[in-house]
Amino acid sequence: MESITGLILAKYNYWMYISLMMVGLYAMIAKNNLVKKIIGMNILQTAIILFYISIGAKKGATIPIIMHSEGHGHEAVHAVQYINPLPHVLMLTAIVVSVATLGVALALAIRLYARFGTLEEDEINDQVREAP
Amino acid sequence: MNQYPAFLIIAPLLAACLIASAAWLRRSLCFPIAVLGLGTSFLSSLGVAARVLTDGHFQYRMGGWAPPLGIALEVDYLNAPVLVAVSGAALVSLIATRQIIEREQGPKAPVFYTLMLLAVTGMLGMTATGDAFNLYVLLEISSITGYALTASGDRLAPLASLRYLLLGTIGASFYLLGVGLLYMMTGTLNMADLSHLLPALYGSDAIFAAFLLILCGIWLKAALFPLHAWLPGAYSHASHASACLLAPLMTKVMIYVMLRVMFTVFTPAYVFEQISLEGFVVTLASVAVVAGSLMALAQRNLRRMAVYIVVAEVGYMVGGAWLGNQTAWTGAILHLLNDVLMTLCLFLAIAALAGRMETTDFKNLKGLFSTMPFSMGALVLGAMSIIGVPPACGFFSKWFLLKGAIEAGRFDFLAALLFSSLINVVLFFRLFECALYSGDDHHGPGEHGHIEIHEAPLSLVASLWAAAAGILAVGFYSGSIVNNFIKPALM
Amino acid sequence: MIWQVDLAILALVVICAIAAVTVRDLLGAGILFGAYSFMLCLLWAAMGAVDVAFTEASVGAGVSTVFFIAAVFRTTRRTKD
Amino acid sequence: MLVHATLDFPGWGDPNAPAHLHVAPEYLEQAYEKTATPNVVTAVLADYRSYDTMFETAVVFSAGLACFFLLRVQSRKKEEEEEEDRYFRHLATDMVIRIRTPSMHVPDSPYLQQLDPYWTPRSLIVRAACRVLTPFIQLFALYVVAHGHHSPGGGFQGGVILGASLILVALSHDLRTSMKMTPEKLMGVLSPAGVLIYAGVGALCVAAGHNFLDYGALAEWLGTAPEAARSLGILFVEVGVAVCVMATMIIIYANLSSAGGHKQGL
Amino acid sequence: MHEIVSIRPLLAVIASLAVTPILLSARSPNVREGWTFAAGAVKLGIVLSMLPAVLGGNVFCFALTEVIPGIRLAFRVDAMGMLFALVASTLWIVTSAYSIGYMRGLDEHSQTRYFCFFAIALSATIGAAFAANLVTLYMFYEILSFATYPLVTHHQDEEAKISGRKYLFFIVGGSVVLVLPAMIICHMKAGTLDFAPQGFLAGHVTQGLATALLLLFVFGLAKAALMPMHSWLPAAMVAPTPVSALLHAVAVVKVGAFSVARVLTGVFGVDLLAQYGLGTLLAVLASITILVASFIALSQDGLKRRLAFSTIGQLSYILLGVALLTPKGITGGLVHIAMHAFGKITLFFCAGAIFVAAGIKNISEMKGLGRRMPITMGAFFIGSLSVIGLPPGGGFISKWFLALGALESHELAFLCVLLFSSFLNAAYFLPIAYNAFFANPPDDAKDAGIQEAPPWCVAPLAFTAMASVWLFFNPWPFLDLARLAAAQVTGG
Repeated sequence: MESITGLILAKYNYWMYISLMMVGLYAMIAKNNLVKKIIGMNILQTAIILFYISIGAKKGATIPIIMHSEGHGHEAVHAVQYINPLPHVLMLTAIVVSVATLGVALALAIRLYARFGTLEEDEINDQVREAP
Repeated sequence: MNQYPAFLIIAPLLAACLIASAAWLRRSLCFPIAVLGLGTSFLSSLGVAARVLTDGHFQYRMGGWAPPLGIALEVDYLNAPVLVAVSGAALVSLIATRQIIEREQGPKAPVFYTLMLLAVTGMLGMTATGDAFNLYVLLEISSITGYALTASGDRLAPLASLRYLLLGTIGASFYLLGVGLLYMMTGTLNMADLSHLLPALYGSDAIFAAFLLILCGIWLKAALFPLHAWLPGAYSHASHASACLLAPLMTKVMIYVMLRVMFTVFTPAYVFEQISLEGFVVTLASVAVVAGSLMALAQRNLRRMAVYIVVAEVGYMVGGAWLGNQTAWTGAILHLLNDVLMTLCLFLAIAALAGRMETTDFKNLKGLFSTMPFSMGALVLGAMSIIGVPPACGFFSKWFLLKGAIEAGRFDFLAALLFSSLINVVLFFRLFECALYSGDDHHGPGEHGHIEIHEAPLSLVASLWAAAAGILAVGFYSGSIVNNFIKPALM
Repeated sequence: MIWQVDLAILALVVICAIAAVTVRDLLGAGILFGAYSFMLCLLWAAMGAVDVAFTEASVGAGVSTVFFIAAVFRTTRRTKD
Repeated sequence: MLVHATLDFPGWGDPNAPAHLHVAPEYLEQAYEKTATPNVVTAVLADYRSYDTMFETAVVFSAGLACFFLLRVQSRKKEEEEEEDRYFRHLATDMVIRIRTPSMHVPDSPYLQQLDPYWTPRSLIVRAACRVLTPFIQLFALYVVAHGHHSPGGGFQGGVILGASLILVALSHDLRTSMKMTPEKLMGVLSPAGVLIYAGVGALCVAAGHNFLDYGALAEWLGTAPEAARSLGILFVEVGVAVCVMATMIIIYANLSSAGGHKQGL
Repeated sequence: MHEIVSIRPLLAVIASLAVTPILLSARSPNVREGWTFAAGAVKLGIVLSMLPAVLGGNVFCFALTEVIPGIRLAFRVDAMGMLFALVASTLWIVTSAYSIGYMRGLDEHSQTRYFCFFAIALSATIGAAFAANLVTLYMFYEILSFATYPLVTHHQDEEAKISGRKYLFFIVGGSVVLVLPAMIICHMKAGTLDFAPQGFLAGHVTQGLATALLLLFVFGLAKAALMPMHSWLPAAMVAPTPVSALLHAVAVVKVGAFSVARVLTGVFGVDLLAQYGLGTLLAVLASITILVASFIALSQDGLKRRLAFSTIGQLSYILLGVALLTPKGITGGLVHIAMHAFGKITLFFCAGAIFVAAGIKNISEMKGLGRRMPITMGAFFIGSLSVIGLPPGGGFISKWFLALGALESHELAFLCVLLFSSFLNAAYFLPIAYNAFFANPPDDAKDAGIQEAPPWCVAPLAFTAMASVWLFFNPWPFLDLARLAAAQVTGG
């Protein structure tokens, strides 16, 4: 019991990202409304961002901006003092990608609404079936 | 210093930006800039391939940083021919579809060119890069532009495109998650570096999960049955111009990525010895081939038929890659190159036909051999290649695939391939039967009846024949391609 | 960093996510999505990823939400689920 | 499967996890020396992995383009044929006129202001506050761009904030007002121009005989040490990113909120 | 035996292919047909120019690109290929002339298409004759299948469509599903696919595998129409008669038979077949086909259908000859390619001429026709003699050698099959000629006088009939070529 609690506590970020991913996937697959699906998609993407940031986290370290002063800027930098910057870099890119995808998805949703007058997938499907 | 790899990828990007700016100033400049960009890219890819032939594998360090710190383009025997095929096919399809774009898009044509170029940039970048995360970014570029391109089409195109977007994003997210797992376990994103670090971790569940996630993501994007749900809608409702660009390239580049992941990131030693998925995947591929063929058979429209042929072809390549012997890998890689040409030829021909009639339903195709002999001639060559008739290139890759299947003892895959070839014969000859006969049933207009030839625009027909000639040329020289590129790549 | 706060934010994140996908009003869903993004931003700031937090604040909580609202305004708030 | 795999993960926040031991320390320990940029995230983003970032910018660009492509309705004729009510307010008297048929002459005088059909009187306070705030936000955004080397931030964040400030104008006034401030044409040119700046800096490096995006190559021309040149190179590309992102955000917003018509927004 | 590297085989193959663009763009029928003749003459000239050297035991070689590592597209002109190429290119010219008469006589549609695919089909035939390895052979075999499809379905009616489907199903299906895997297995086992005079499989396969491969090949090469893969052939008789004549008496079916002969000798090798007793197996299959086809032919009333079943039987003579595995038998089989071609093409020409002139398709309506069309029916008689194997028809020579071969291999059963089937042949051919000359015509056609088909039709059939007779007296060069080929493959 102790070990399981420990396991849960030690990796709770990872459990969270999995549950967020599941929420996102559920919304994308089970929801009928297109905007809901898009929200689900974004939640899925942010879950992965959460995962990456969790990789980068380091106990007892500080943000990855090197302390320096003009006079003596060349003392050795110890990596252990700073949080891993690479996942942050990657996730900046991923956030940008997600907002770009969001923009395109919403644009498509608006187009569909203009054409079908609804955002519910089943209603659109019905219309398609009636007038192919 | 050899800057070809940089030009290869940057040229279409720069051209895309220039077009987007020029669109507001002088519209007539857009098309020449686009051709220039892709032309430069194509020439650079030839340069890259030539260098690979003489020097073998080489690296281009972006920003001058050595990997794994920086990002490097890695060009080797495997991706050099893919680069040539992708940039060449993109150039051909751009030139071919100009009229279609100008007619359908009107004032938005420059935007369309820009999107096309960006999509090609993404695909070329994916092919050339040596960094797993960079691949994701480029994948997203080609996907986002791909969504926009597929959305321009008939009434249902936006719906198909939104579905494509949702599924595509799931695929890309899976890939990203897989790469994240790999990074967590190894601390690097560089493919070559990963392959050095991974053997120590082969027993790990996390690595296995990463492999599965990456594979699932790629398969979603490559439309391997049963993950193909987005493809038929997206490619059959999209504008012909976008279908001509995306259908030949997108799935093929994803198959290339799969090969890269299997061979470079995870070595065959891991894929085939540590985990034993090949039995399952080859079965899946066989099912994909059969299902794709059968669904193609059920269609009454040329375009939808072609779309399902693409699904079946993905099964060919995935199966070949997973059969797990040299011959089958050779077949898969060769088929990748051939399929770019075959699909290009097929979709260009469809675009040419569709330009002259309302739909590509079979019943509308009557008498086409008389009215559009050149387009149909090229379509026949493409069909021969897809069926697998020598000297068209499709035969030779099928040869290796079949041989690989026999070597691996996978007779189900062998049977699936043969079955699909047979179905392809039926598919295309059903089509030719329609197209051969003019509307009236018996003894047509006789020797003296005059039939007006009503061909597609010259640029389209010329490009179509360029693709058809490519099919023959690759067929005749497939031995050299195998000897000079594919064999060293598999060493 | 204080793990209780961390955990509380995480819980809020999940709650916001579930709420955003279940609420029967698209405008509300958009706003809840904004809240979700903001919580994530706090979380990342807490994890030391300041750059990411900054970006998430401006993109996720700011621009994305505006995009959602704009889109919902242009279409409909109605949803069946 | 994911849950199972998680058991195999290194513990959360473990400094000895492999992710922290391979490449990351090199970034941390060398970034400042080699690029004179204390914010390691910025250094990695815009220098070590600048190739990634260039394509990230291209992603933004293509998203803007895609929205424009999907939504923008350009044929003006069609718009006018639609039977649609248009409202105008006479500024002096606050009287509202409704014009229905498209054939009718559309008044174009300084005394009349076009209104949205869903127009509701807007709060003066909000309007004024926004007007006052906007320049400060923009100033802050510029600071974020320029100071990305030292503090969190950089081209992307700055660009988003710049874009957001203009979106704020559109929200508090109406879309027409903001479109006057940021004409579509300008944004349409700026968005690719941002990518061009980025790729252009890279191409300059090639012209100087180094690899693409190797800012060290610019040292000779700038007359500085390679480290400082790298730092400056980062600044240049950050500006490119900011320009592109700002323009794109506005394009996407304008198209989303007006469903492509650019006539009336939120 | 010298190997002479020369581009001539390639030129011979592409001679007719090269004129297709001209044919397509030709404005007037005369120009189009002029070019057809020109190409035919050039092709025949090239083939003839290689004849002396081949008769001298030399071999012409030409290799194109490497298509699969270790396998090139290559041509190799040896005695066997030369024999077949000579037959095909000679008869092409004759058939072209006949086609002109037939097509113009009936004012058929789409003649340009017809001549184009005709030319392509001939290129493929010559290519198959000169193929140096299995892949090249397969390539031309497939091209021939596709090029003949539009010819078979030329009439474009429902019947033609159904026949076309059947044709493709058997021929392409057989080659894709059966031959292709067989080829791949051969390549895996032996590492090569180049035809060797005495086969290359020896020592690489077990008896079971060899048997399986043999069956895959002989049934897969469905153009040879070995039962039960024969049913496309009668169906394909819906084609215009010149097509049936050239393609289904000469090019297509002979490519099938030739390919089987080539595979038996060049891939398996006579010794291997003898060692595993596969020759007997094939001979039994061929004998069954011969007898069954002959019986079916007896019951057919449609002239072309009767000819079709006759063809099925005659093709199996060729296979039987090769399957006997003795020099005489192989000689007989190969010579039969030539002899049967001349005889059968005469018969088809006659059938076409009868249709053009009198509009008759069925045998029962042909009573007394000989009085109206004496030349045609005379030629028909000679052709029948040749196919039956009676002197003075050229077919006698081949039957003679086949019989000798059967004796040589001490298989009297096959000799009996030969003799009995010849009797059946006589039974289904001679009554036609007898009725045409000696039976009373139906009343309405009694005093019609002489009504021959157009000269373009009659001249070719007269020519081939005379050639059949001439071949009896002077079977050079076919017999020499066949003997040489038989000597090469049996190592004698």
